[in-house]
Amino acid sequence: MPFCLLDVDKDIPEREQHIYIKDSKEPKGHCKQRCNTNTIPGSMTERGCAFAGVKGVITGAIKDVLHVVHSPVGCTAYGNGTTKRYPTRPEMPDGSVFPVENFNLKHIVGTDLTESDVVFGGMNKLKKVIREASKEFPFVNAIYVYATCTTGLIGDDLDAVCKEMQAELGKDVVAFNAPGFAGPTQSKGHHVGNYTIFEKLVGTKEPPKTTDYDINLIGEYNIDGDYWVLEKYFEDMGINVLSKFTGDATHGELCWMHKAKLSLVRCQRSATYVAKLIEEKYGVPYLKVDFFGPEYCAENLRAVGKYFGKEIEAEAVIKKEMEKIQPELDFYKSKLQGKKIWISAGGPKSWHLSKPIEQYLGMDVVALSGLFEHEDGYEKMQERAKDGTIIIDDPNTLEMEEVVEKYQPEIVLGGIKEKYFFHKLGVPSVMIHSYENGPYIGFEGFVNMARDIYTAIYNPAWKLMEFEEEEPGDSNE
Amino acid sequence: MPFCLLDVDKDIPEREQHIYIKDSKEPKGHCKQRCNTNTIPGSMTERGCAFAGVKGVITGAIKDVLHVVHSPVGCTAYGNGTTKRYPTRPEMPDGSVFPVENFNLKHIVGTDLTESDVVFGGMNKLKKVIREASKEFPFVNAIYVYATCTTGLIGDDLDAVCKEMQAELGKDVVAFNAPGFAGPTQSKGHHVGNYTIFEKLVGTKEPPKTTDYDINLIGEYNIDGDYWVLEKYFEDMGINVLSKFTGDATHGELCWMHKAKLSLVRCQRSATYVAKLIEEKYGVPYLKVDFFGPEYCAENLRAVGKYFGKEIEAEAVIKKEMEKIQPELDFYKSKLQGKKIWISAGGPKSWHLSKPIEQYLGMDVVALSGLFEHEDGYEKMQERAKDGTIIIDDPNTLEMEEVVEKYQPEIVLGGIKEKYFFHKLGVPSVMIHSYENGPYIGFEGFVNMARDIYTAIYNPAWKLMEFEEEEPGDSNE
Amino acid sequence: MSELNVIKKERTAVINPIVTCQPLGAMYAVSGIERGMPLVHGSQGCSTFVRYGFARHFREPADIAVTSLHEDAAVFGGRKNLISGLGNLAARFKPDVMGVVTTCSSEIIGDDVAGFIKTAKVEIAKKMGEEAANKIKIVQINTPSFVEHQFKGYDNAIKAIVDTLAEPKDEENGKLNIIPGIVNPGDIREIKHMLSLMGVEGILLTDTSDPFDSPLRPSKADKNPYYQKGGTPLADLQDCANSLGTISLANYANSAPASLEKKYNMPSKVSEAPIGIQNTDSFIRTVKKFTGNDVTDEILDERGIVIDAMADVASRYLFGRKVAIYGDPSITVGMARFVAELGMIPKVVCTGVKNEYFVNDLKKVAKESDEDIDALFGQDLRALDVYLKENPVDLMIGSSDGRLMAKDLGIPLYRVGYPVYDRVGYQRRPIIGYNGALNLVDGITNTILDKYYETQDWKLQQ
Amino acid sequence: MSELNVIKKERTAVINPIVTCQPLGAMYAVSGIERGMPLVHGSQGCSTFVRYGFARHFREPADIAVTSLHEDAAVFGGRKNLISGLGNLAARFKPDVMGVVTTCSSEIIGDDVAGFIKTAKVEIAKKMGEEAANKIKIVQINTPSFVEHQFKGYDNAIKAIVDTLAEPKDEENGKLNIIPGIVNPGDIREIKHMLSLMGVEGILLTDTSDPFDSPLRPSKADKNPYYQKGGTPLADLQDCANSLGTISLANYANSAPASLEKKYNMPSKVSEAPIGIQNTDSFIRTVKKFTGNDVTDEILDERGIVIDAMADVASRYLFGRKVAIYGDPSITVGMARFVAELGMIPKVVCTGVKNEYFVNDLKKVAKESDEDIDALFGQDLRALDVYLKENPVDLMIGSSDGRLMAKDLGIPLYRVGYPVYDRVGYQRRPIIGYNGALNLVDGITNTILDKYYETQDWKLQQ
Repeated sequence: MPFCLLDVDKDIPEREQHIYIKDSKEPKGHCKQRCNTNTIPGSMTERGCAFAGVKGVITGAIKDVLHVVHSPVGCTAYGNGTTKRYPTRPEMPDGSVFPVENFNLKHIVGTDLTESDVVFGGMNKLKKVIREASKEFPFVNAIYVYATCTTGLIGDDLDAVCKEMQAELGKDVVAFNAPGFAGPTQSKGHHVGNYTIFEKLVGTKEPPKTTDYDINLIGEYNIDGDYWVLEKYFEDMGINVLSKFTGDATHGELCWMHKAKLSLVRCQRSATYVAKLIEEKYGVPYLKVDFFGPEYCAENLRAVGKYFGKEIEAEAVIKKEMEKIQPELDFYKSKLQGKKIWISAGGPKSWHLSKPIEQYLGMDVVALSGLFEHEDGYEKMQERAKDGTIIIDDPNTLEMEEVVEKYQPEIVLGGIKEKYFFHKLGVPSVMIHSYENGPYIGFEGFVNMARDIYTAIYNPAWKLMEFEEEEPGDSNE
Repeated sequence: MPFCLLDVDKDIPEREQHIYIKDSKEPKGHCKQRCNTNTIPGSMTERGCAFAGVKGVITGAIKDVLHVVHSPVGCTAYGNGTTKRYPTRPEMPDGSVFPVENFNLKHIVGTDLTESDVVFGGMNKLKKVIREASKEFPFVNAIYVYATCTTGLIGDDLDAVCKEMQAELGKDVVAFNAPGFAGPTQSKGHHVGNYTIFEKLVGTKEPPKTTDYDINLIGEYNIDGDYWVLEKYFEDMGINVLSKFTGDATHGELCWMHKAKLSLVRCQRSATYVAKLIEEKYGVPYLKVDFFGPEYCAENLRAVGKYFGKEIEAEAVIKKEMEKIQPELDFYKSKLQGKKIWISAGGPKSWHLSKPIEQYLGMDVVALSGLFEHEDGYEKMQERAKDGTIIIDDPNTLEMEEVVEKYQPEIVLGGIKEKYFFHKLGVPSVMIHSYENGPYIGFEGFVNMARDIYTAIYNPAWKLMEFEEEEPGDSNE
Repeated sequence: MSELNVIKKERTAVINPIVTCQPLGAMYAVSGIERGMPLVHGSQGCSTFVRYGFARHFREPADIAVTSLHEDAAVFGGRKNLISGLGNLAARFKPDVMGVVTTCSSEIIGDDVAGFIKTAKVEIAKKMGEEAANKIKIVQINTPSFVEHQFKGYDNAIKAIVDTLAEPKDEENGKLNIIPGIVNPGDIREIKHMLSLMGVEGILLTDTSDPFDSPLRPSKADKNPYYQKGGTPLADLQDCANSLGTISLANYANSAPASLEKKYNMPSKVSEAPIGIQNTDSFIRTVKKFTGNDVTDEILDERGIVIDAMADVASRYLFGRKVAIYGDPSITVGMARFVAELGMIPKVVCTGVKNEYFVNDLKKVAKESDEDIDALFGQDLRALDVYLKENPVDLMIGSSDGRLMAKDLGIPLYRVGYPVYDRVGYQRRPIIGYNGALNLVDGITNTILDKYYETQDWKLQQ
Repeated sequence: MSELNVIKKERTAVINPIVTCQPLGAMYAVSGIERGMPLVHGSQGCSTFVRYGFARHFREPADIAVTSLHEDAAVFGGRKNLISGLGNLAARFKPDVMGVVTTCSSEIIGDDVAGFIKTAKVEIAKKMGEEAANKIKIVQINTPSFVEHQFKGYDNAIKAIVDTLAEPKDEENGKLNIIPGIVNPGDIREIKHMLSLMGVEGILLTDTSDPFDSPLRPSKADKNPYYQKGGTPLADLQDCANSLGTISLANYANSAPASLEKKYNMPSKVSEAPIGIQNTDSFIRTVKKFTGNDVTDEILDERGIVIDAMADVASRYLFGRKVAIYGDPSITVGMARFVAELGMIPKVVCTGVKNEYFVNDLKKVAKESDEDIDALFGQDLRALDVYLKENPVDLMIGSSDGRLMAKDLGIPLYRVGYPVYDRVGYQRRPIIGYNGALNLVDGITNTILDKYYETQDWKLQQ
């Protein structure tokens, strides 16, 4: 029986289907693990909402758009600054410079809905706010407008408002209809983001110039500078990133994604949709890529190189970068060999990272989990796990406590909400959603992650955790 | 009877002669107040030692010399950084730039005398240290060497050592023989500093260029930027400060003081000696000047202007500066009118400031005192005081407590050692030796001082000093 | 001079808000109950954003459950979610108190929360047995997100807790109820410290100090489930009906005191945060008045040490410097009064709320300090940003949400309030009371020295 | 790895010293006695420079008298000065204890200090009456400036105080003697706090916490003459012969413990400053051992809060960063051990003393931390400056005397030790004990964030 009902779940036995223990004797090597379903109420999930999925993950990384959240003040407040760490540079594709650096981290607009808006509808207020916002930040290249629970429930028609305002303001005004309650997780928001951008933006603008080596880099959000790492590799290979979706991107880039020669899909959970749609409509093929860990990174650079006939350049990059990191990799492996790890990312990172962490750091992956991963993702986790590894969809805090007890991970890669909880159990935790001292992607990023894992495990605090009643022998006596 | 025996002095009745209460019915208008005598042991004086007088006051302000203190480590440690605030700029008179900014605040050298040096003498060690120091800071233009109590008592001949080292190193090496126990106060150190500089340095170098309007500015140490204020006025008048003694000065400037057309003596306690000697030997006349307070500042700029036929320029400076400060002066006067003040400077500032503080700030000077002032200074204090003012030579802490009780000053201008003592008695105190937010000289400096007095008196802490058992009427009830 | 110039928002839009919605305040309040568990009746974002925020600020876990409303609830209502949510939480966590926190969704849907809670109680009793079920208290807290802000949510929560749980007895307990407001663990510890110096036992309504700043001691921790240490015990909450009086230290938290006063004839006092000397003095006097206990020399010595620090540094380094203060309506007003006590000028005070107590409290500060104060009222950080571009100040005081603005404006920021996530330890350092004032004197002065004195470093020689 | 590389001074010259001479340590020690008055037998500079230094650091008055030796004393000896100095001080200040602190001059002149004190006692008795005179104790403290440094002076002073004043009784007093070393008021308060959490009463030898951090309360102050509040009462000093044991928290202060051990068969322990977790643990264990009292949960919870902070921030922000530490031989060694506990590398530790305990304590740190440490031994700030130009580090930890050097090197400075005059409040914030460690974690982390994270400010978003 590959499924597992944890002791803490005896009152919510539905959870059994979400928790799988890898057993390679399974006929198909994997097993349909339940996922992407609604969380059981009251079970202390780590999941977020659809609004977080679209604004927090997809659109919040764009440098030159203004976000208008149609909501009571709370959603706007929570949408500000982004919960991830998405830096942007002010440089624009046409060589100009956007007037505010990290604009995406600095400003957000909301309609501040109150009781009477709830009663009488908020569409007029929304229009007014969009006008004001446009006046306040006239230099933005587009305005994105977000539905929330409140406006979803009162039934405001955001598309109609945005259409009207786009005509009035002469710049793109785009509605994202992903109210918080939509879908079981933030993944619904990713989905809405993808479709909206495809339907309303892709194909509507032309790039200032194109080359034969233009790519879309899709699902790369520049968390803590991830994109800037990859950018260097592509530059070295002579490949031009025409459009990012959406890390350090401009609004314009989204509009001319149809002009690339190839799409690369980096985060396959949040962004495959848009790549597929672009392929279907515009014939731009896409590759699913993985740049986490030296081997995947090398493999995928090779694949891209091959596609563009840049095999030599790819090899050169790989060689150069590997040489740089090898000594550090060796050091961290010597320190981390055999240490038990639980990777609890949002989704894909749990399977991106499991092999590289085993291979390059010698660590023992004892548990994997995802917050909003879908079936294909769990298949990959299952495939990549060794026998006995526990794989959990949407783990709740009580389950986490039990897993720590039973599997005794020596480190957990997780989110900030769980981090301090694990600490209280005496287990170090490194933030895998937005990193500690990232970036974590690419060759050097993997070393950064290794270092963060290393420092977390070797933090002397863990050894000093409990007061010793007896003076240690080699002490100051 | 103009002298006064305070209640706290009943056990040390000698103090009566040091404390005078102004009485204009005195035949001569003033009275020979005892001063510049040894402090009574155990009476908690605020005075320092002769070493502090020479290094801390006179020589520590020079930008390009290295100081070697021939002492156990303590004197060297205390001599570091200077107790006053003497900034220097790296610009040199010949247009070059000294390699270290504020060098005078950053480095000091000592011979670190130990028991065996005390027994066998420290002269060889001193030589070794001077050699090392010269090697460590080869760019300095001179090395000044200081006797201290220890070396004074063991009888090391510093002049001999310096003579030898000067020959060996090819740069000026000058001994200052002012061991801590010499003389009743730091004033002895000033004296030694003056004579030594005159005898060993003045007349030994020639300036890179001279003009018809060259002056020596003597006794101006650039406390918190004082000199830089005066420098502007002289520049505006077309007068060239050929040598400072010693604020922001170079060693070279001291050596060519004989080439000025006129010496101005700013601090008349610490530096008149050298001006007199220069006049006697080289015929450079000197003027005693006072730039504290608008009126004295104006008067003395006029006197200098007159000397050089620059009356018009002087008037222009005075007019410009007065216009700038008048509104602020008016404001502070409105706030400080009638407030009782005790001016307890080292010496001259007590008489420099008493009149301007009365005239421009409308304050009531109730007490004056000096730490190391001589007879001529007390004469001036007596002359400038109104009837009933208490004038104290070398006040000790118990006397201070009694004066606070009896004269109820609302502010004391004093030193940092006394400052916090006065605070504990509920009386604000502003540091007059090295200032709070200076400079205090010149027109704008006087406004700075007025502001510091104003903020000290109006610090809301004084009103909040005692807890009120009853809720005030207009409060938050 | 000494005018309060109230500047209201002219925009309809809110840009870079400095308030958030009601539920956060309620989640904060319930987190201060020992084995207390907030259950947010809404979408997952409603709890997750707040847990994220608490984790980031306190660097501690924040256990907040959610009923995970989805499309089906939007159509059919949240009955099933709330009842099963309460049931699951009760069975798995065995909390002492569950606080049901509504949101925009559950309020718009129009769920009969009271009815659902009743049903849930029955089901819990069925499952866990009557006795076990009775030990678990459920507090209904209505916090519609589209009305006011987190401060109102806090006020609603404290009132709901008190109204639901208080159990009057015949005798007074000799204690004092204290409503601390949305403050930091360090502040609550300082309140308790002051009470202990006055020989007074307090009932904190509620006490987040330990839950949001807990020792890392796995060997001693509550496990299966893990609970953070501390919080106000249920027994104390029940006992709050029998106290000598109620003091609210947040000007927005006045409903529970009023309710206690009305029901149990208990004296109460509501003020802005006791930040600075006069506000703390006033708090101490109220404690004395309600308890009859004397003001001890020990506490006055602590006061004297702040006064000493103020005498030593305020006039020398701080006087006349202009300050912009933003955030919480109670803390900002307290801070404004205190910076005036330091001789600084609280040039502009910005809050996101629109309640009159903010204006009234600030008028008093303007009068006392003899300075004109601009009050950005019901405003946002963008308004402050625009204001400061025209009217620069020497120092900003507020949360980390103003950090990038401060950096762009070139104005140093002293961090106060919630959230502070870009530096560490601020949650532990009180700003309340005499010791809080001492921290502020040191922190503000050092910020000024860093920025304005290091350029002329010789000035720092003494 | 884990080698201690001892680098001794090659120069004869001392350049920018980080130690000063013995009398300072003695003046500090006597200042910690209630109504205790140091009388420096030397030139005026000997007391004035120190009073200046104390005023600048503590921002408090420091009452230190001097015998004002001048030329005549150099020739005829300081007899008159010392006898009249003691007489005047006794008559005018009515102190409980006068500590006669010698200097280079009085030692070189060869004054018979013991004899002069005897004579002075007779004269005081004549003047004030036998009874009043007997109440005033005189302690002779020999502190020749040309031998060692202020730490030796402190050690000599504590020993002299104990040897002169201790009065054995038949029964133990159940207390613990604590020699804190030259530390700050905040440190001593933290020591007392820890003892109180352990239910132990301490006799501080001596207690400068109140004298160097006194409330400003004119209405309650001792006047005519004004005395700062607090200090160890004479009765406690006399009672120190009857304690359960003596703990010295400064590795250089070992003479008094040895003397007490020898005379009264009292157990003692001498360690480096209890900075950081292991050193504080060790202190707590010693308290337990000497008193038999249990280690309470309260103190372990405070410990757990530091551990929590370290778990949260050390690996994330501090790990692997190189640190230069300079100053006091006991504090630097404690700091080195603590920064290693934070995962940082105590790359270089610089002190001005030449005592072996410094080297031995550091060897232990090197071994534990598995890092090479360079020990600048018997060195000065210039040596550190030259070293750091070749071997840059990420952080400097030490007194304000390194501030201009740090600025020129572009290395941030976290201020610790004596003196700190260019920022405020450091004298009140402990570095000792668990709460001291907590302050250090916060302070060091914020310094690192300021310098190395603000340039990539998005990293501070969570």
